[in-house]
Parts: sequence; structure tokens; C-alpha cells
Amino acid sequence: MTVRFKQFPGVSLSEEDFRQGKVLYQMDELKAEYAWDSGIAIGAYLAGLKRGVILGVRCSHCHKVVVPPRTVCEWCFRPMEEYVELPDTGTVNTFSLCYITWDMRRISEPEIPAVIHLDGTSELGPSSVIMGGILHKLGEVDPKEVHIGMRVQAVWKPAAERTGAITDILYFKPIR
Amino acid sequence: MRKVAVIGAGMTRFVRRALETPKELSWEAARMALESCELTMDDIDAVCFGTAPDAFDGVHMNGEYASDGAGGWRKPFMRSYVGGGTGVFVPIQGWYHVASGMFDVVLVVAEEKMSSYYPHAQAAFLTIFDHTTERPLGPNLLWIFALEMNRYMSTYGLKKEDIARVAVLHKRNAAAHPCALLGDANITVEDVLNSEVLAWPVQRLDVSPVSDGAVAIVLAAEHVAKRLTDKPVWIEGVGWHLDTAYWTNRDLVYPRYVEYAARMAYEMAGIKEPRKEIHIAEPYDPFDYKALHHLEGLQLAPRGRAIELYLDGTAERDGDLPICPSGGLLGVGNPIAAAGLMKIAELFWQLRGEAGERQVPGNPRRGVAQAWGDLMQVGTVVVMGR
Amino acid sequence: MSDRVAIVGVGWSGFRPKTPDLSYKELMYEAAVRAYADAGVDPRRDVDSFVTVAEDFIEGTSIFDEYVPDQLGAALKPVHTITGDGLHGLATGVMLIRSGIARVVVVEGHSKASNLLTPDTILAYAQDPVLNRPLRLNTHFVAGMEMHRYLYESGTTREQCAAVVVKNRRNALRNPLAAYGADLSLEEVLFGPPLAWPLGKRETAATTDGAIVMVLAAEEVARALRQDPIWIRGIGWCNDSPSLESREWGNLPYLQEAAQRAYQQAGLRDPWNEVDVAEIDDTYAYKELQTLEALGFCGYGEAGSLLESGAFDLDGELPVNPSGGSLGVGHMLDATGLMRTLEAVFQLRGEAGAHQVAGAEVALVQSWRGVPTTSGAVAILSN
Amino acid sequence: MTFLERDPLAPQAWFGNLPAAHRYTYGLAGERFFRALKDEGKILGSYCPKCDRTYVPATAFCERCLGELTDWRDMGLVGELHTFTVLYVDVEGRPLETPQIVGLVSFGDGGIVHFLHADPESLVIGMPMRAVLKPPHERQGSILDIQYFEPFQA
Repeated sequence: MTVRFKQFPGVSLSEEDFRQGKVLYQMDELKAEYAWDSGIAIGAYLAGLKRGVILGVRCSHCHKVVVPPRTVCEWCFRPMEEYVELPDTGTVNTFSLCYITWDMRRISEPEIPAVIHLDGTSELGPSSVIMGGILHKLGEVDPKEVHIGMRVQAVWKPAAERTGAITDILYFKPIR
Repeated sequence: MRKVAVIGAGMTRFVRRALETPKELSWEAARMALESCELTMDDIDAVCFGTAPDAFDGVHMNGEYASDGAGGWRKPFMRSYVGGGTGVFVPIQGWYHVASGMFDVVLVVAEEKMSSYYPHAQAAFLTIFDHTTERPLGPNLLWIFALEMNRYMSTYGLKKEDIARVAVLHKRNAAAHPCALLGDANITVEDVLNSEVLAWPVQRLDVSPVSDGAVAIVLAAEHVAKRLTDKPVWIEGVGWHLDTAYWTNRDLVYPRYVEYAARMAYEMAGIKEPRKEIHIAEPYDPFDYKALHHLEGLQLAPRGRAIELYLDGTAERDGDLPICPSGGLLGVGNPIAAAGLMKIAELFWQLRGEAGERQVPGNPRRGVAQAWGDLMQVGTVVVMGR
Repeated sequence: MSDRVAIVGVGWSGFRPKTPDLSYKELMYEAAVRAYADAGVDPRRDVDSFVTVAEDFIEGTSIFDEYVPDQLGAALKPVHTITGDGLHGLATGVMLIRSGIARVVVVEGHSKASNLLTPDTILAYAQDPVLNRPLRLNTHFVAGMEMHRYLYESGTTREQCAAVVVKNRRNALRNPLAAYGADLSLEEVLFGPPLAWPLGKRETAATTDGAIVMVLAAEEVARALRQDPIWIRGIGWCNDSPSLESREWGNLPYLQEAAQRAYQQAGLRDPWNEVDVAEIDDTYAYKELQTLEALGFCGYGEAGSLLESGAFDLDGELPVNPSGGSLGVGHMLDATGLMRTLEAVFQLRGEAGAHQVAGAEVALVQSWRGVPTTSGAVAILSN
Repeated sequence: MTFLERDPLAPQAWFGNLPAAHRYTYGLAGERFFRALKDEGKILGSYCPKCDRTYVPATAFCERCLGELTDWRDMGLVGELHTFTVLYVDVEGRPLETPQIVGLVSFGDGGIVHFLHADPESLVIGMPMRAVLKPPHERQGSILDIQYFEPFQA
């Protein structure tokens, strides 16, 4: 180059340039709406959540139990054999204290997203790199007390309010 | 296998908000790459294009839209896409275009204009999560980085003040890069540790800046490369692997996909002891801990111990294994796909001894560049040598 | 091409306007299982590299590449996405094999078009955001303008375009995979509802759901796997200007270029006499005629009268879209190139049943990425 | 093909969207082109001497040779009707009560895509068309600063 090129293109603008009308611009917003078919496995998962049950799935070939359900084992490429009703308890595999929302707004009380390894699913170990974890949030907990390895349990919406969604679980709270 | 060389490279400055359209950014980089090896579009047989989510540039089928700027007019043109890994994948795409014997000279362009997403590019990442099982939780990109960083730190007992050394070194390196957005020769560990907490353990200065920019390189088959330049830089190895999308079913502590991609590239390059046979590393560093993670995946450090390369000076520009002499994403900036290809351009310049102020001493002979992407999932690796 | 690459297995699923029983992953899985059984390969053991074709806004997911591997048996394997048509994916498979980095490659494409609630506004986001999008036009206007200019320059008539619809939807009646088989009269097409004059709504392909998976292999592997591999003898692709303002409207120069590359690789000099069956773009009826001319099957402006003479019928000199094409099968978005390739494989294997073209040995497959793009690809296959 | 069965009570589909809003700059060329349209009421083209092509709207680069284009030209407001269509559906795919007439009016080797103001029966490919601009004070630097094109008689 760098020796070769004396100048590099790229014109930098500031927010002020936009505000003061120094640059022309066009605004637009994408209208993109979808109805994704839930299908066999995720359909059953959602139906389970509505009933207050977390469904996992077992591979008859490698015997692993994972969540959410899927129709094929991604490691053996054999069809998954059976649904497994899992307890709604588990262990925090990792977590964060997040002070920013998805659209970058600042919040004072952190959200606590966590990967929760659910009881009754495959576990990490010397010979296993697979576990049955899900993404969810933690609640009813002092952020300072959250730790990896913490035991937690799902807090469900009341049955009448459940719609068949991952948000039918409000959050996971510590088991005391 | 046909040998393939990099014979030219060009790039725009990485800026927070570019005036240029995606087409124009692509054009600026492409034109420089052509000029650098004294070729014209008449010499180009095909064009490979890389850009990450259309949600950034804000155009559906962004590859088609930007194709004219990248030189795609009446040329075989294709865009490849592996999320954040795209920047180091698009040269692999160029490599197989040439290695297949179907093309002799290929222009490879990577572009990203993240500032088009309004108001803030980070929001685009909501939709990388599973639409049914995860998106309703309102996740953001920081979540998975923070989850991964926490898992990595906790498993190996790493300290934030040590990991901050990565951000410091890369941003200091970037001070010598004429295209850098966040180069800072005087930044300290304290600056990083005192920066705003976004998603603990991730703080503001652990993160690379959202940016706009484009990079282009020219690839040529051996017989053409030897005719055009005395200093071809060969693509000695390429590798890429994509792990399962069920990211909560894996241990985030170690990037197996990077290891598999690296082994694929090393086998092709005939590398048996990467730590001894590689002289410069440009691991992907959108967050400081990620560089460590990736150095381990690249087999350049034992698991949990990549930080030692930074603590003992090995990683510095005049150290035994200079890491991100460019300044990396943390310092130069992170226009996603362009940032990955910037690493390839850096190796090209370093291995030719043309990196100016950033030149690594000792006539380095071989380097590795790597990118990462998708849902903590893909590793793309290129080994280059002269 | 010297290093020969073959299609050794094909699989499909869906091929219905809606596929409500399966998620997109399950749709892909079903096609994959079929393809692997057809090829006799185990994806975990035998496949070196996987390629999918997809676009984020069609999937409703940023970085759709993430969700590709599991249902294809591709987890922790080399996988990448090409944001192109299925033929671009096929070409990528060919390059991977010819480069020597892979011996067996899987190419996947799918359509869950039925899951898109706002397809028109999504497509409108492909228009230039500064020059064109402020007019807030439905993107079909590009097809209407192109058709008009094509008719003007070539002398082709609206009746001839409508006849493409009649032919293709009749062909579809013989194809059990085709969702839109119909026995229409020329008048029913011609005097149907307008869309973007001179283009009518019935001259525009409706979408359909489906997934297609193909297994490609290097010559020595292909010969070991099966007696009847289908050879990819040539494949070319090309773009014209993406801008509406500076592209050509009456001609398809990018397609001419793509075809020349494919012909050159395949050693084809006289496509009219050397190609036995063609599966080509008919997203809009006029495209089939415009494309036939760009492919060099006949002179500019001649395809319409050849069509009327029956030359492109199932039993004509050059059967075109015996499957029913996109008008008859349904448009499968970027999986369309693979949908056409699937038909070509059936034809060349002699497995096309009621729409079999007798003695088909060489097939041409072509696709276009639709409005507002100028991106096309051509492949020559043989048995 | 699968051992698992669908739960008859499962919701059919999950509904969602892909939220994305954008602010597009006009770029090196667009900035100059649209300011000329807004402030001077001019349509500018840019000429590539190497390829002998004039791009309209003016571009910063030649798409054929990637050369930088510095020779900008005033193309006037009258172009030639290259093609047109009568569009019966709106951007969401709904039927339009009043169909839209849209055409490409060529200038140099490029042109402007815009609405046409005329009886479609009277339009003929090749006829001259003139851009009708908004009054200067209403122009904002947008393609909509042109209201429409209408047939032009010299």
C-alpha cells in the first residue's frame, strides 16, 4: 500500500452534517412480515410450552437429549426418535448483565440473559460437547448474586395467558 | 491444485458514516486494487463480492445492487455470504474461482455500509436469532458475545484487565494505519476498564466500532501472477467450517469451528506446527476476547492461554508472533465483510514488505487471517505466504 | 470442461403453493434425505462441502446461513451461502470440485414463499433506494417496461407471449410435481386481469413452496456411485448493469455472455441441433421467448413464431419447459434454477414420466433472478 | 420421513417481522446530481471518454471500466421515451384504483425512470418527453423534484 498509496478514499460524515442539511439523504423502512410455519418439532415445542411443559427430544442413535426439538439429529443425521418432557429446572451455563436493549437503548436495571442447561438433557463432559441448553432470561435475583452453576427454575405465565411461545416462560429464578 | 496468488489490493478509509453509497465504496476499493497491479477491467475474468446482512446496507439482494461498483458489469459475478466470516470467505470464493481453472484473474470486493441502518446498526442483529424460539426474548448481539466472553473468562479464570490488553495493543497498532477509525497510540488498559459497561463483561472499548468501508484484492492464477508481479503472495491454504445453529447446545468456551477451519487450511498449506510456521496472525477481533478465542482455535496458543501472547510481548509488532499488526477490527474498524478482507490485504502488504509504518520486521514469510461469524458458528481461514 | 463433474443424486420436497405441515428446516431435511438416498451417500461421512442459495429478506432472518447446516447433515462441515439462484449454487459446486478442495458437494435451495406475508414490499427494497424507491412502485413495473421494449424491438406479439402460458400450463398437467397445471385458451390468458401492461397477471408465475437438494461429485466418485450420472458439461453466469437507467431493455446481453461460456465449456456449437430439451426462465411469459433468442436457439424476434409453429411443444423440435416451467410448477424464488435442473435430471435419466422428452441426451437449464436484477445463469447437462 | 409427530394443538405459524429502517446518503455523485436538480433544475450526466458513454443520472464512475467520471454535462430536460408500462398494482401488491403510467425516458446512454403524464394511448416509444419539475421552493433534492414527464412538442 500503504507505501504505494498516498491517499485513501472514504468521505466521513457526522450526525451534524445530516442535521444541518449539509448532506442529502433519503429515509425508508422495510415492511417485511412473515408467518413462519412452525412445523413438526417446533410446533410440538410451542404446544408443550402452552401446556407448561418443556419438550426435548432424544436421538436413538447417539442417545443425546437436546432442546428445542428437531426432527433430525444434526450429528448422526438419523431421525429423532421421541419427545422427552423435561423438568423446568436447570443450571446457569453462562450469563450476562445487559444494560442495553436490542435497539441500543440504555436501561438502568440490567436484563440478565443466560444459557440455561436444562435438567434431563445431555451434559457437557470430557467426552461430550453437546448439552441441552436454551436461551432465556433470569429474574427474581440480585444481579450481583448470579453465577455460573446457579440452579434455576422456570417461572411460567398463568396457564390462561399462555399462547404457545417461549415467552410463556417469563424467566428463570434461582432455586433457594 | 492450481496455485493462486494475491497480486493487488486496495481499500477505503473505514469511517463511522460514509458519504459514499455502497456502490461507490465498492468502486473506490476495486479501482485501487486494479491500479495497484496495473490492471484494467478488461483483464478481469470474474468478480466475487462479499457483504454481510442486507439489513445494514438496506437493500434487498444487496449483491445485485452493488454489483456495478464492484466491477460486475457483463462479468460472471457472485456474492458469497457467511455472516461475519464473509470477509475472509470471499477471498476463498475467489480462490476456488481461479483454482477451478475456469478463471485466471478475479476481482474480489468486500463492502459494508452499516451506517445506513437507522438509527443504530446493532438493532439489525435482533434478526440473526431464531425467529420462533429466541427472537421473542428481545435478544441483542451483545448478549451472545457477553455470554460467550463470560463462559470463556470463567472457565479459565481470566481477568478483565488482562483481556483489555488485546484492545490496547490492537488500537495502538491501528494508530499507524491510514484507514483506521479508532487508532489510538496512547490508549491504556485503564481506559478500557473505565469505559461504559454495555453487557457485563463487555464494555464499550472491548468492542470494535460499527463502520463503513470497502476492501478489494485481485487474485491471479500462477502463470498470470508471475507475469504481472515479482512479488506474488500465494494463497497457500483455505478452510471454512460451520457449526450447528443450536448454539445453546454447545459449549461456547472454545470455537471448534475455527479449529476445524484452521486444520483444513493448514493441511492444504502443509503446516504441521502452526505456532512455528506462521509469522503473522490476523485473528478476527470484533471484541477483544474474541482474538484470544480465535488464536486458540487457530492452534496458535493452548486453550485458555492465548492471553499469554499479549502479556509476554509475543503479540506485539516486533514480537515473535505479531498479532493484528493492522490494528484489527478493534482499531481499524468493523465494516463487517470489509473488515475481514482488510486482514487479507494487510497480510498481502506485510508479506510484500509494503506495510509502511506498520511493517512487521524480519521479512515475515507466512501469515494467517481468520474471520468468524453467524451465530458463534463459522470459522473462515486463509493462509498466505510468499 | 476437462475435469468432469456430475449430478449423482437429487431430492425434493414440497412443490405445493403451501407446505403448512413442515417448517423450512423440515422441508430441507426431507429433500436432503431423498437426495442422499438417491446418491447413496452419507452426508456426515461422504460429503466434503455444502452450498446453499438464500437471501435474508426472503427468509426473514439476517444471516440465514446460520440455519442451514443441521437439517442437511452439514454441522461442523464446510458450508457457505451464495446469494444467488440455484444455478449459481450449482456453479459453485462445480468450482469447488474442480479446484480439488472437494470431491462431493451438496447444493441446496428452497422456497417458503407461502410464509412471506409482504412479498411485494420486500422486493421493492431491492430497488435503488435513492433513484427508484421514492416512486413507491410495485417492482413488476420493471417487467412491464422490459416486455414492452422487447415487443417493440423484436416484433414479438402479445399473443405469442400468451401462448407461452398456454403451453407451459398444459405441460404442467402431465407433471405430478407441478401445482399450476391448467388447460387455458389463448384468450383466457390474453384477456385476463392486467398487471403491468402489456404484461398480464396470468403471464406472471405464482410462487410455490419446495426444497431441492443435489449431490455433485467428481468424475471418479460419480462413476463409482452410479451407472447413470448426469454430467454438468458447461456452466456460465453473468450480470448486466443493475441500474434500470443504464441496462439494456430489449436484449439480454448478460444471458448471451453466460450462454457463450457454458457452450464453450460444453463444446456446443449449434444449440438448436445439439440441445434436446430446455428448461428456461418463464417468470413472466415473455421471458421465455426473449431468453430463447438470447440463448441463440433462434434469431432475435423469431421465438414467437417458432412457438406458434409448435417447435417448443413437448413433441416439438425443441421441447421448452416440459415440466411446465415456473408458470406451471410455480416460482420457487432462488430455488428456481435447481427446480429446472431437477427436471433436466429427470429428463436425462428418462424418469420424467408423462412429460418425458423421448431420447433426451443434452439439456439446457437457465435461470434469471427476477426483477429488478440482471443476473442470469446457464448450464448444459448430459447423460 | 420423520419419527416425530406433529402435535394437533400446535400453532400453525409463528408471526414476526424483520424490522429495518434506513437512512441512505446520495453519495459522491448523487449529492451533486440532486443538488443540480434542486437548485438549478438541471438533469446532469457524466461522460466516460474511454467507453464513450454518458451516464444519466450522473455517476461517479463508469460501470464498464471503473474509471472516475469528471466530465459532467447538462442533459437538458427533454429525453426520449425508451419504454413504459401501465401499472395496475401498488407497492404492496394491491389493485390500484388509478393505474400508474411509468416509463424510462432516455438521456445520453442512461435515463430517468418516472411517472408519465399522458393518455397511454397517445404514448409511443421514441417520442420526446419533457421533465416537469416542482417549483424551485418545493424541491428537496429528490427524484420526486421531478413531478412527471409529459410529451414534448418542439
